[in-house]
Amino acid sequence: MQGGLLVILTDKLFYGINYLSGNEFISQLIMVIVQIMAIFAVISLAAIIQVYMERRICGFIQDRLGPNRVGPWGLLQTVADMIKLMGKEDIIPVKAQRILWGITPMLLFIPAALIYAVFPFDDGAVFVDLNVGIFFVMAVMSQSVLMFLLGGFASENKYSFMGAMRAVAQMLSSEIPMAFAVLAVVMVSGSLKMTDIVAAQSNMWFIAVEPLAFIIFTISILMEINRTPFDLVEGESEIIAGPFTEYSGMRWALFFLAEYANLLSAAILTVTLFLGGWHGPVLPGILWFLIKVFLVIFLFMWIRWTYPRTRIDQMMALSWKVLLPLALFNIAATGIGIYIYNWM
Amino acid sequence: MNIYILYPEITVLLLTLLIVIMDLLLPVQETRRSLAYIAVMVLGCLFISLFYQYHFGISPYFYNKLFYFDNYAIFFKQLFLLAVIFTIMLSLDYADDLRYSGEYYAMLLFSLLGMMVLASANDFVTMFIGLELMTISFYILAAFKNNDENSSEAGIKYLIMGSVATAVTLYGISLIYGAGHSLDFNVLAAETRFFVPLMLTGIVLLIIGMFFKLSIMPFHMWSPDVYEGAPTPITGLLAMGSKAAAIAVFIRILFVAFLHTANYFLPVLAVFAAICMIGGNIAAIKQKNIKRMLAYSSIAQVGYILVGFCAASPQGIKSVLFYVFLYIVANIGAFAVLTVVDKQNKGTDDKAIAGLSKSAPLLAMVMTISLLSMAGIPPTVGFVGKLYLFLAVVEQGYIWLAFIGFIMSMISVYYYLRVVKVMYIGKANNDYINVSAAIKITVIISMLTTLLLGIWPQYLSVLTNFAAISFAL
Amino acid sequence: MTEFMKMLLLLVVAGVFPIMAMIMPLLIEPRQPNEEKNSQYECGVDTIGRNVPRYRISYFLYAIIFVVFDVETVFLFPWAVKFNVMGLFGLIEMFIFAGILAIGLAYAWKKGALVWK
Amino acid sequence: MHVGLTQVLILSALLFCIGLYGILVKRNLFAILMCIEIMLNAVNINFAAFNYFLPMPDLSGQVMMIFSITVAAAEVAVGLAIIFKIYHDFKTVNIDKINNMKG
Amino acid sequence: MTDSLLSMILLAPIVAVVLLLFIPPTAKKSIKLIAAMATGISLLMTIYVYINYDNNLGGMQFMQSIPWISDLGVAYTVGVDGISLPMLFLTNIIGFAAVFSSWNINERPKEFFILLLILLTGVMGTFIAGDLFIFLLCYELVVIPIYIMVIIWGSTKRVSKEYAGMKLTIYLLIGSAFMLVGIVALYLQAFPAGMRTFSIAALSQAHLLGTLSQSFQIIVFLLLLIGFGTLLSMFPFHTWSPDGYAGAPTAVSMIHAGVLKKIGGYGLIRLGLLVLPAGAKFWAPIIIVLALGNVIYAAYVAIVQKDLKYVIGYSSVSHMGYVLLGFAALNTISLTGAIANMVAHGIMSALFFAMIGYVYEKTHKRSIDKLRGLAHQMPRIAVGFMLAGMSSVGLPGLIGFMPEYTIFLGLFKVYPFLAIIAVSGIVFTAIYILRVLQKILFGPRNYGFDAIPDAKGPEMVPLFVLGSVLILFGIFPQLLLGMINGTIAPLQSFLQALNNEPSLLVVWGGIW
Repeated sequence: MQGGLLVILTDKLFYGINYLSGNEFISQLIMVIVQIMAIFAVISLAAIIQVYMERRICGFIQDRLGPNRVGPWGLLQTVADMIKLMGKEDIIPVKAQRILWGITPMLLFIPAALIYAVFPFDDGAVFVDLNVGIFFVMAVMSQSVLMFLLGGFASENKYSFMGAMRAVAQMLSSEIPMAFAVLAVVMVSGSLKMTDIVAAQSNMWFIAVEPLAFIIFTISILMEINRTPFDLVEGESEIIAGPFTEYSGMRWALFFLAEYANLLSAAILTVTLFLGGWHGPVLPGILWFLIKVFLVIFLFMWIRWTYPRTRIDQMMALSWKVLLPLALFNIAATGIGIYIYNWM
Repeated sequence: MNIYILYPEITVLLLTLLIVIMDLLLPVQETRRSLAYIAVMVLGCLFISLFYQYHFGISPYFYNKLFYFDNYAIFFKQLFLLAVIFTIMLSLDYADDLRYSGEYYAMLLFSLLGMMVLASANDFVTMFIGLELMTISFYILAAFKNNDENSSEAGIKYLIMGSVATAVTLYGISLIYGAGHSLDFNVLAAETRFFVPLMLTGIVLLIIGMFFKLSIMPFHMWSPDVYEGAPTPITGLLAMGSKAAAIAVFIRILFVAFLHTANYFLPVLAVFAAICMIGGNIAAIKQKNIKRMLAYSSIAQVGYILVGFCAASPQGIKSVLFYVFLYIVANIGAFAVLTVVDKQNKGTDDKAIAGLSKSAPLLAMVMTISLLSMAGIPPTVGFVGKLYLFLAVVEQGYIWLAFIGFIMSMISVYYYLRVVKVMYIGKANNDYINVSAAIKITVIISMLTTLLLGIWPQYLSVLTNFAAISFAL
Repeated sequence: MTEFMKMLLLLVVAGVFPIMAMIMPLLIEPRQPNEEKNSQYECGVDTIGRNVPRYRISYFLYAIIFVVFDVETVFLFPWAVKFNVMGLFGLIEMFIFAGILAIGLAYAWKKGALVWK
Repeated sequence: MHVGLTQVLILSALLFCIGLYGILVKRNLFAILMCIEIMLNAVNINFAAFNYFLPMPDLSGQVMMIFSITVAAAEVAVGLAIIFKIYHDFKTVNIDKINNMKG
Repeated sequence: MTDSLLSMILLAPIVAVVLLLFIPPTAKKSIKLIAAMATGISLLMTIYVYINYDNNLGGMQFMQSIPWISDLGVAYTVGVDGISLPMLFLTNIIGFAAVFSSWNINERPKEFFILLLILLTGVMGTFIAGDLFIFLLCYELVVIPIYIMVIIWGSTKRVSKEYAGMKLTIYLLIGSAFMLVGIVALYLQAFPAGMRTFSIAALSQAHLLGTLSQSFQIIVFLLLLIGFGTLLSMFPFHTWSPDGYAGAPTAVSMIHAGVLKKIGGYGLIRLGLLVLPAGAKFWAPIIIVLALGNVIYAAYVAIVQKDLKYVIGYSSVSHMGYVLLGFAALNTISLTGAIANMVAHGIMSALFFAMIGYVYEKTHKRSIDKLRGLAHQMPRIAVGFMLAGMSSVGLPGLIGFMPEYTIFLGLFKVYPFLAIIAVSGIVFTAIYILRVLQKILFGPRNYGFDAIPDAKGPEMVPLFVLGSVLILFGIFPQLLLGMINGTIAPLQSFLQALNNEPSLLVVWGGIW
């Protein structure tokens, strides 16, 4: 089978394991576990890199240095932070509803990790190529709002609760434009499978076909993952830290991790849907993919440190009164466009 | 794919959208009567045009026989149109008081759309959509009165019971689907493996769900509260439209999809019919609120209609159609009167209608005739309808059912006449009730139809015969 | 190894991973709880009764609109996938459907459901 | 463990019963609404399972499921709206207290 | 012309109803005039029909038939024979009288006369219908107007008028429910599908075809007996009758006692006997026993009544016993007597109620104890009372004598012992009638009533009309009996054939 670098690597690994174990099922199982481990490694590693990136870029944009003490160019700063978080005391607030409060950070991690299953990292390098891929992604992605709500509710804290409600509001407004933007892509590609969508972009990226959808999608995915300028959920200056107010130590770190996992998946999603996925000249697919993903992450960070936080009513108005009509219009335009294209 | 047979539904849908849009364009303070007039006009034209759609020979169908446009469907569509047209007419004054009168008309039309789909549905998907479109619209309409606790209560009770009924129905359908491997009535009719436990459970659940929707006696507990609390015109539409629509599809389910099992469920239906007739009538006796009384009476009426089911013959179905028609006409009259009374006297209990014969003789007369028609006293059409029903069922050997039916319909006269008594000898609240032209037209049409058809039912009889032979019984 | 099983495995691992992450710090974290530390994070004054603020009705208006629109997408996705095949019929269908959606949106907009009061 | 039609049907039946039980036991309107949702979702599972496990001539089960989801959503939307109205009128969402009409 | 004569008789009140709908309620005089004219026209046409009916020919005459509801086999058929024509005549004459006896109604007269005319239409339609469907239509049409008239214009004495009205209505309707079941079964059984018809003439031939088995006839006849028997105030089902009459306004009492009850007897003969002969034969012994209950028990109760209307109410129950006796003897003579007795009792009880109505209207008293010596102040009313009373006792020369005599004659042939018991009922009748007449009409003058005027003007019309008929038929009974006999006599062989059918007694005997 045709495949990119990653696929060749995995195949080699599989042959090796198969040779050692001699049982196809067991070796498959081991392969799956290895793949899962890889996914988690990617998530964890990406989080560390992103935090570092974020600080450096922030520093750059704000015309200062950023972390530069721990390790060369401050590279180990994030690792140090991790260790610090591990060593922190786990404070359980007395009034909180303990069980709900306790499981929230763990639950939050599940949807964040689950969507990685369907991302095509390289030609053929996809954990599970679901036939409803993009639909699955959207369905699972919106689950995280439940955890926000749960955490905020179980904390028995005003700020948490307000943050949770904001999270819900934000999800309410981001989901629809995002779905409609994705819809346009699906219309063009004719499939919900992520690999098919990427394959459809081998000649032309969808950003060229669907520029409007790209813009709508980008804005609404920013809302979806609570990035500034839509970080109302944890607007520090307003509601402390939103749903995470009562969390500390490792629990808080899990929130943090999930958030950066989401940021990465948002970037991957953007790349997959609009920027041609792993397609690119000369270089192997995986490299192109990484380059694009980090460029998109850079774009997100750039946006973050450029724009101020919106008010909730502004955000709702933007999504319902601007993005949604635009998305509807975009679908109509795409429909006509495809019809004309087919007719010609 | 002959899409033209969808034209009644498409017309209604476009009309609804038009009304929604117009409602948006009108300034907030302005009255929404113009919307009602447009709706009545369009629906009226549609009603007349449907007369030209009756046909001999093969019935046109849409998309894989999921959607029939046979005479039966046309007849029911006309019935629903009639019910909704008159509901709109009698709620003209009423809707002016509502905060969202534009939506009120739109929801009425949505429910109409649901009913019309139901009448044609020949598979469970279509049926489900129609049923829910209608029911959900009714949830909203039942709770429509602003700042009215009873209305809210009616809405939530209807919602909960209706949703449970939906869930039960759906569960039944899903089991039937599993056993019969299809949702299409025609395919299910060809299915012979009816005595799989899965199928039987499904059928039982489905029938229970439908009984909920029809408020057959042991499953009726929601209906009196909902009838009492809902806005009066909506109570009327609930009593006529929603029941008629559920009956329309119930007949199709029983006599198209599950015809093979008819011998097994007909005795059960007969028992339920008897329970309805006895229980409904007896419970109605002690009601003080007339809307509530009509709720129980409508339970009894559904009992009579079920009697027609038991006949399981073209005559039976014909008598059901006939009865449904006359029931709708009678209800139009009764609820038009109640709407006026409710608006004038703020209530629908005995006190509110007392002395109506002095303050509004026309209304008192119409009310009397409508109630008598429901009781089945000549020369109203109710008598002919009951005669048809019981003739059909006695022919199949259910003489005990006819016996109960006749006795109970005579007992029902007791509580209907109680209303008449209050209207004629009670002390009036006000000297003169102003009756708007729309209501006058409505009640006069209802009364004349009731009387004329009672004396000379030939045309309606022919029409219902024509509609009933759509079934291969 | 079906897709389903793979997904399930991922789900399980995703559930286990945070638990592992929670167990690890147990070894090194300090444990000195006290009343002040464990109290709710408020502005210094204890709240009487339950600490849940009232929230706006607007949330629910949005929620209702959201539910409706979100479910519409369920219909739109299958349609979008098969759009290329359906041709003119699909296009007209789309216009009807999107038109009704647009009317719904316009309705909510005009009625003030989209105003954050 | 083998997951076949029977297991899925048992699951859906359990869900259905849980929902029904909830409706009978719960007094909070929101909880009741949720229980109704559970019941409807049980049905959806049934449809999907039948369509998946049995040799069906078409996809009508899945179509039905999609419609059922939609209808459930509409029902919830309407239900929520009515519950607001209830709260506005009665200042409570306890169904036992919503009992103006009797008889 | 002669074809549609009966329809025109039926239509006259309906036209008047439509006219009345458009007349303002305040125009009281015109309302009454229109009602009087409508009933008058009907009456005149009826008299024309009565005179032109060919006794020698017998059977249905003045027939008219129009297809009505094709799929039920209903045709609008009207026609009269020797059984129904006297009834029609009775209806019209009492209707005419009733309008005038209600001349003083000033409370909501428009509605009153509309309902009265509808009532009359219903009764007339019942008698002339040649089709069972039309019969039913008209039969049940009468109940509701009566109810409304009782609750609005009735009087509350011993029982409230609402109670009386409701009791009357429910009794009659429940009775009719039994009857309806019977008729539905009859309709379905008589002819095979496709040939079904509601035509009474056709149904009367059905037993000859053998489609109506004996047991079927027995069951259906029982249902009809309960239905019509209730209307006829047969013994256990009679309690509505005195209460209803007491609560009802004069006109309703007149029509109800005079005409409406007779529908029961008429229906028993027309449907019970002619369509289901075996059933009639089977139940005849039971009917006789119940009829004796009527005659003796009701008369006995009438003796102790204080209220005038109750006396006459029970008296009418008692008289209906004679009709039942005549019916159950099942021979031509007794049947003729039964029909004639219905006419006779109709006329006299209507006259009675009209007179009571006047007395009550003028003195506001109905109690026998409180009234006395009325003959001093109101001789005309006293004449009416006397005519009716003497006729009721069965004085020869008045209408009451011949029919009763004929009934006993017929009954004696079949059940001599029972006939003797029945005759003793006459003694009771004489006791309570004479007691009433003596107490209220005669005796010392009651000066309290001096200021009260006698009946005059339009009020005299009922007295005159009913009284003259009373005397006319009394002196020339052949006018009535001849016509009835013309129809009944041909049934001789039909009734003869019944002797072979088993009756309840025979069956019982078999069991013993």
